[in-house]
Amino acid sequence: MQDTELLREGFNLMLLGMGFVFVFLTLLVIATTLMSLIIQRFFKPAETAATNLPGKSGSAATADGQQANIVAAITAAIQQHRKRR
Amino acid sequence: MQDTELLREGFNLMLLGMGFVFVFLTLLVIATTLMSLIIQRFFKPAETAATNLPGKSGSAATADGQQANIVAAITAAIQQHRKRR
Amino acid sequence: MQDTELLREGFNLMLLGMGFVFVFLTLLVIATTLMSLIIQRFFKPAETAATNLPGKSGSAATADGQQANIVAAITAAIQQHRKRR
Amino acid sequence: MEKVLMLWENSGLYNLSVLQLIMIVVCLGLLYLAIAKKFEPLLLLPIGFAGILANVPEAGLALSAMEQAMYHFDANTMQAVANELGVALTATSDAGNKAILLDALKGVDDPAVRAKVSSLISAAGYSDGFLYTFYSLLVATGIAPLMIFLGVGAMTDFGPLLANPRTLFLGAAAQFGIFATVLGAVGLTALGVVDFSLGQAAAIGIIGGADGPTAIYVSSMLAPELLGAIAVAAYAYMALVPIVQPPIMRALTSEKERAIVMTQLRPVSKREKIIFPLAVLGLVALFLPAASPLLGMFCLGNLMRECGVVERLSDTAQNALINIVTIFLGLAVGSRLIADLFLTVETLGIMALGIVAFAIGTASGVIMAKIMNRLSKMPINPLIGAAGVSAVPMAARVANKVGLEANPQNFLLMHAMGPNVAGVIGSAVAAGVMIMYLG
Amino acid sequence: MEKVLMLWENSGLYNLSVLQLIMIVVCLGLLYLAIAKKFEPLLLLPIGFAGILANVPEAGLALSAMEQAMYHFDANTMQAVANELGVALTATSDAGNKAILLDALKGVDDPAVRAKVSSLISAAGYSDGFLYTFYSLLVATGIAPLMIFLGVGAMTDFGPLLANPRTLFLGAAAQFGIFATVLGAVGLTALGVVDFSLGQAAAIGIIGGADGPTAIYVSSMLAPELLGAIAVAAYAYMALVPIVQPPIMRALTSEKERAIVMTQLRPVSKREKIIFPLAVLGLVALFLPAASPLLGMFCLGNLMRECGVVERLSDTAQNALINIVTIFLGLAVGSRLIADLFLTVETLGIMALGIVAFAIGTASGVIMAKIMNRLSKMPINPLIGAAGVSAVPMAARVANKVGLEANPQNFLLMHAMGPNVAGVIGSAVAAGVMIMYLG
Amino acid sequence: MEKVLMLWENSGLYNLSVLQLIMIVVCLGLLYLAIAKKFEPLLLLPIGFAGILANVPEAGLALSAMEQAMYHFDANTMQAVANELGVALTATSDAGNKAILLDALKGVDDPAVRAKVSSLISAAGYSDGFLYTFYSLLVATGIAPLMIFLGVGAMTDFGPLLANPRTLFLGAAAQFGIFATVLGAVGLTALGVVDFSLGQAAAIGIIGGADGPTAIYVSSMLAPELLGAIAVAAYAYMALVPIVQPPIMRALTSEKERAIVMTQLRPVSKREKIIFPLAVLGLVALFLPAASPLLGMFCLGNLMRECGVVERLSDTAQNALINIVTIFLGLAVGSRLIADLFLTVETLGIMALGIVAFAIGTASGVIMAKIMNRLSKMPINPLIGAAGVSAVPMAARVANKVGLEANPQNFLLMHAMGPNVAGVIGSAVAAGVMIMYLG
Ligand code: NA
Ligand code: NA
Ligand code: NA
Repeated sequence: MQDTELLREGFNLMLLGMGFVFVFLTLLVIATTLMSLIIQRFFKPAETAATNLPGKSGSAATADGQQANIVAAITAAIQQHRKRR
Repeated sequence: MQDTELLREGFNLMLLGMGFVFVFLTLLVIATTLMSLIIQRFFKPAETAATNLPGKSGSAATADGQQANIVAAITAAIQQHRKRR
Repeated sequence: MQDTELLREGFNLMLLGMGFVFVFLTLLVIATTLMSLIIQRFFKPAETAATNLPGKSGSAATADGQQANIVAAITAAIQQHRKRR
Repeated sequence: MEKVLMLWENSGLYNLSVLQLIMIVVCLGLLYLAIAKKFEPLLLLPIGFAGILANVPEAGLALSAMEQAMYHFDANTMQAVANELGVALTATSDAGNKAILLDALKGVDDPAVRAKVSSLISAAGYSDGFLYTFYSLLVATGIAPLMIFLGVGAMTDFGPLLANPRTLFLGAAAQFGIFATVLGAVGLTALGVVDFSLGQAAAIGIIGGADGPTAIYVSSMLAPELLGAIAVAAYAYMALVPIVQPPIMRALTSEKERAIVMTQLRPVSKREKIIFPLAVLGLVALFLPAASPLLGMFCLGNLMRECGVVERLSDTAQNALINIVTIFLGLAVGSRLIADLFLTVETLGIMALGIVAFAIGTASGVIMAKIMNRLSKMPINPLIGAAGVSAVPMAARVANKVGLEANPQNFLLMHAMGPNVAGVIGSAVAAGVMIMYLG
Repeated sequence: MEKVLMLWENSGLYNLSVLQLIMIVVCLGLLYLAIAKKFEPLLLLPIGFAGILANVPEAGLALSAMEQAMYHFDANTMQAVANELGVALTATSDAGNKAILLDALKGVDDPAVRAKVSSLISAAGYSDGFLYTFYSLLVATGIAPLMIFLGVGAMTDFGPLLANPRTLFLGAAAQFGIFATVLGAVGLTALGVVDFSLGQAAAIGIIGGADGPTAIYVSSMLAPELLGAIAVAAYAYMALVPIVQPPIMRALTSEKERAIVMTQLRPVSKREKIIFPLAVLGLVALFLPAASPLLGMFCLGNLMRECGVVERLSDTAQNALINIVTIFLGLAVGSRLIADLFLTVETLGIMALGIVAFAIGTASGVIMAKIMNRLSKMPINPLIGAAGVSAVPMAARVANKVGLEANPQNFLLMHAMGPNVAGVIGSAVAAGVMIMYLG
Repeated sequence: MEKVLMLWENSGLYNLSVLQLIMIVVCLGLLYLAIAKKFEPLLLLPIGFAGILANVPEAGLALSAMEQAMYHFDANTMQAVANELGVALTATSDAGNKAILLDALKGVDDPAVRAKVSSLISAAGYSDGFLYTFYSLLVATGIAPLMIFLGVGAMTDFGPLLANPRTLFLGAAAQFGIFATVLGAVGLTALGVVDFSLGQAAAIGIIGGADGPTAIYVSSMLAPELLGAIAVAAYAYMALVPIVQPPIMRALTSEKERAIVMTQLRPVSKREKIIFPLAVLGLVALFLPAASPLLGMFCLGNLMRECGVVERLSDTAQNALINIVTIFLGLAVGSRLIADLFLTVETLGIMALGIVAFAIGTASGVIMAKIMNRLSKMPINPLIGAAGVSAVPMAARVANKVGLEANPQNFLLMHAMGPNVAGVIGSAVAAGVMIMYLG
């Protein structure tokens, strides 16, 4: 491939690529927005989920939860005990 | 393969298959019963194991056990505490 | 291969092998000792790590640690409770 | 610019066929069942997802290099292949020429020619799709189903079965669903409705075994072209057990029979639990070597579970290993949901026959339990016969639930676990007979 | 004794070339960065370690059987290979004859001849090094990066993105770094500094996507000979994000802009989170089938995470599976740090272009955010635009940190997570375009 | 019906040979040792189980497609193979013709002929057994032992060794067991008792290294036909360490020597622990490239453990990965317990030589410790020399226990861990020398 040809190809790839990335993500914005609108209108908002930090694995969360449970159990036991005294 | 031939083959397979399944599982019933009799007669029943639910993985069991331990520990601690009062 | 030839080869392998094992591990003793000397001289000994038993996986250690934490938490809670009485 | 045009001509929308669209809708349906209805989600979710991927136009993720070359049918490449095969592309359409080539390829028995054709295809830039790779490495070799069986074995407790070994007969009887369905499939062929070979009929019948990995294993050996439909049917119907079984169970039993209370199970010693998998292995080795891969891995898993000295291996087999294999197995099986393979009259036949197989299996189990109840002094509640189809532990739970309706103090769950796990052994034995007879 | 001599002549010290020594030092540098500076240690540690192994003299761990035979150039074996290839070894040096053979090998299109040569090489006792085996099984097939993407998908929370979908534009804009770098690489070639093909330029550009597995996947397809350098550049620069980005971010924004407070994100329902990966998959299937392996696996992982019915699969994808694949991927990628492949002017070019790509990507994201801030009523802090390069979650944390400097009460982390994960999708789309255009 | 007859003629009972029955009993013995006696159950359990599977008559689970075809010796298929190979089946018995074919197959050097033969075999319906597949993918390539070494490295703490580097000499001395056994094997051959090649002698000697994966790795390279027996001997004798070692230790030491109290080990810094695996790697790279796969993976595992920045990889290497590989490795190794390969005089020789190797290794370690005790000012309890054979951590525990008998306040465990892990390095170095000398 000659240099000018290569340069033109590179330029084409840039135009095409950035164009496509924008078109695709624009479609995704539209699709997502529509989807959210439909869901928010037609389904009850009962089951909203908290926004978790990514990268936090399920098992870690479980472990934390377990520890929290334990702490809660201890606290409750102690408090109940105090009341009864 | 002609249709009648195919039908006959299917029928053969059914007879042979069900026959074999029954023969095999009958042998297994006999083998299992014998094995249990021998073991129950010649070995002490000390090491009987509780019948666990299948599908319950070892780790889950461990986790449950751990939690149970904790609850037991807390309960014991509290009760001991009460007595001393 | 003739028997005497085979025997000589076996003998050669023994000499060469044991020789090499000793040379190699001697080099490793020297390298290790030097390395330790340099590190002990030029770096603060702040970050010494306890010598763990091999074969003890990290996760097991964590589990133990967690259990220890729980026991500690319970003990502390109970003791605190006693004091307040 | 012609490059933008190329982008458009390579896009999915431009190339989407109606059949692919239908398959994508079908797969979305599977995902819906898996997620919203909790239909065996561990497998139906990856299967459904991979099914969508397999039908992404132009991507060819589920096709081999050769199939992709055939799909694109580039004139020069195909002419070179035809020259190598020594045939002329005389048809007027690509489809006609494709048929000529496929025909010639089937007839090739010189591996040098096959290697040359592969080389041409590869030089033209085609390579196996990644889902195809998973399929050929993990399912076509049988490795993934065997690993699943290892894990299932490690999760299975044979205690209830050992406490009452007669329940093995219930697990045997329920396999009648398998063989009756084989006869049904053969009958439909004789009637001209569909066209199943005996191997295909056997693979369809195994759906009645209510055991996913067994069905996948058998159909990868006897009817790989039907694997997608058979796996989907097997898992979907396993999920439907709570709907399919109760009416049959009620129809075949009286209220009084359903209320039968069974004697409590004796405790089973560790030693018995350790020897049992070895006994099964021994019988398999002596009488049905063809079932030894499936039942061998199952028994190994169970031995690891019960022996108490390899807990870390048992844990891994039940967790990391089975989960990893499940993901790959789901993707591989889903890759067989290609429109061409799935959207056929045969698939409808498979779906119809599969549900019949479940129903007959359930009925056979119940009837066998009634017979045993007559012959034996120890009472047997006929409902637990229905658990003999396997579908562990769903079928046992169904038996328990229907039993509680008749007698709210009568917990059948443990009693039903015996025939339930017996059904796993039973269908593996049936699979072995079929493979030996037809393989 | 001549045996001791043999031991010495086969030792590493005797055979160590200067280039190998340099590579070992470079790899020790990578290990230092990984361990002491915590530069993406999960990958740079195995990569650096495997890089050392790949440069152990005589061991040939990263070479194929053929490459090892070429390296040792045993006269008899090579003469037999030459006979098979029908060329004469007329050069006076081994190097010259090696060139003759390599040339002849490239020209072979008869697989029988290739099989014969392999057979000769194998009979002479050469076999693939184990790192080469890992590379060819896991990276050349694309399987390892796809499995990593599955795990990354299972770790990704699209909540912040769904709460503010416009941030997808920031993820799009930041991909300008990729394409500008392609142009840069092509430009350097036109200037005669280096010699990159368009495929190589594209693979280099993808470094700007700040996404390790995407970079490895693309370069395994378009420029496998550069894979080592590209992977090292991608991971090293991802680790450098906290140093590279802030000056650019500060230069392009005013203090006031950096202090902009964004409106709090609305809570996102589980249903939206489940449908989103399917929507992405649908758009990919319709418009860019070439990106469907990468984004397919990503979306499957995310669906497993969010659907709530396959937690054990999701857990495995995020832990055991991704960890195992990471170890193997690191070893396989590190095997491409062979001195001959790495110590070239091209590697310097790649390193230089890579950092430029990151800088341009960051700038584009920030500028896009400033534009959106003008056009929209809802305020957008331009700093979150920098997170559009991906490098999850580092770039989002950087945006948060720089934002806190301007306004200590302004936590941008959650707002920056939107463009951050959008950048992952954006670079996968860019990868798909490049593969389709050049593949 | 002839079909029932076929079922019977294909059953295991009909085809069971006496040799297979003996092997099954031997494997049941291995399972007994693993479960009841806790003899290295993690490997002996899957090995023993796979050994049973490998000897299931007719199933051919441990045979390649070719071996299965040879076993069944179907007249038409074999005639076609003979034609392709250009030989005449002139023998009067199948066994004789089999020998003719095997001979001709060995002589083939044209891969096209091999491909043709494979194609004929495959067309006749034979395919590789699944245990054979595991063996060829995981053991013949060396991948499984290397992955085990990665995990073992991640489980090894070099702290005690670093606190007292001189104990490396003990790990060196104990390898004398390896080389003395090589000489023994060669001697037995010279006496005409058995017939071992030098490669086989080396593979047998490595049993004395008391390191399962090293033994499997070396014998897969130098003597694959002996792998089953060697692996069984290595693991069985490792389990016997508490019985084999104490008498030798007591015989070679006085009560006073056994009571020697060693000075407490200094704490070792994290930095030393991080650099140590790199130092080992460096020396291996410089002086013994042939050992770089084994020691490379070992050092990588250890570096992952100690560096503190890749804990998730280290955890996976120590748990999910090593467990999965152990299951597959056990199955693959067990597949070599085929009756034909195992029930030979050679196996008896291996068993006898293996125990001698352990004994000599133990004695050499103890004697070396006594010598060092003379030469050095710091006291060394000679018992810890016995730990130099590796068998981690069993041998160290034995040293501790025997030491406590002489002095109940003297805990040698930590002191013995130094030579114990040194023995792992030592036998890997010995393995490297052997592979380089003979490979
Ligand atoms: Na079943
Ligand atoms: Na990106
Ligand atoms: Na050793």
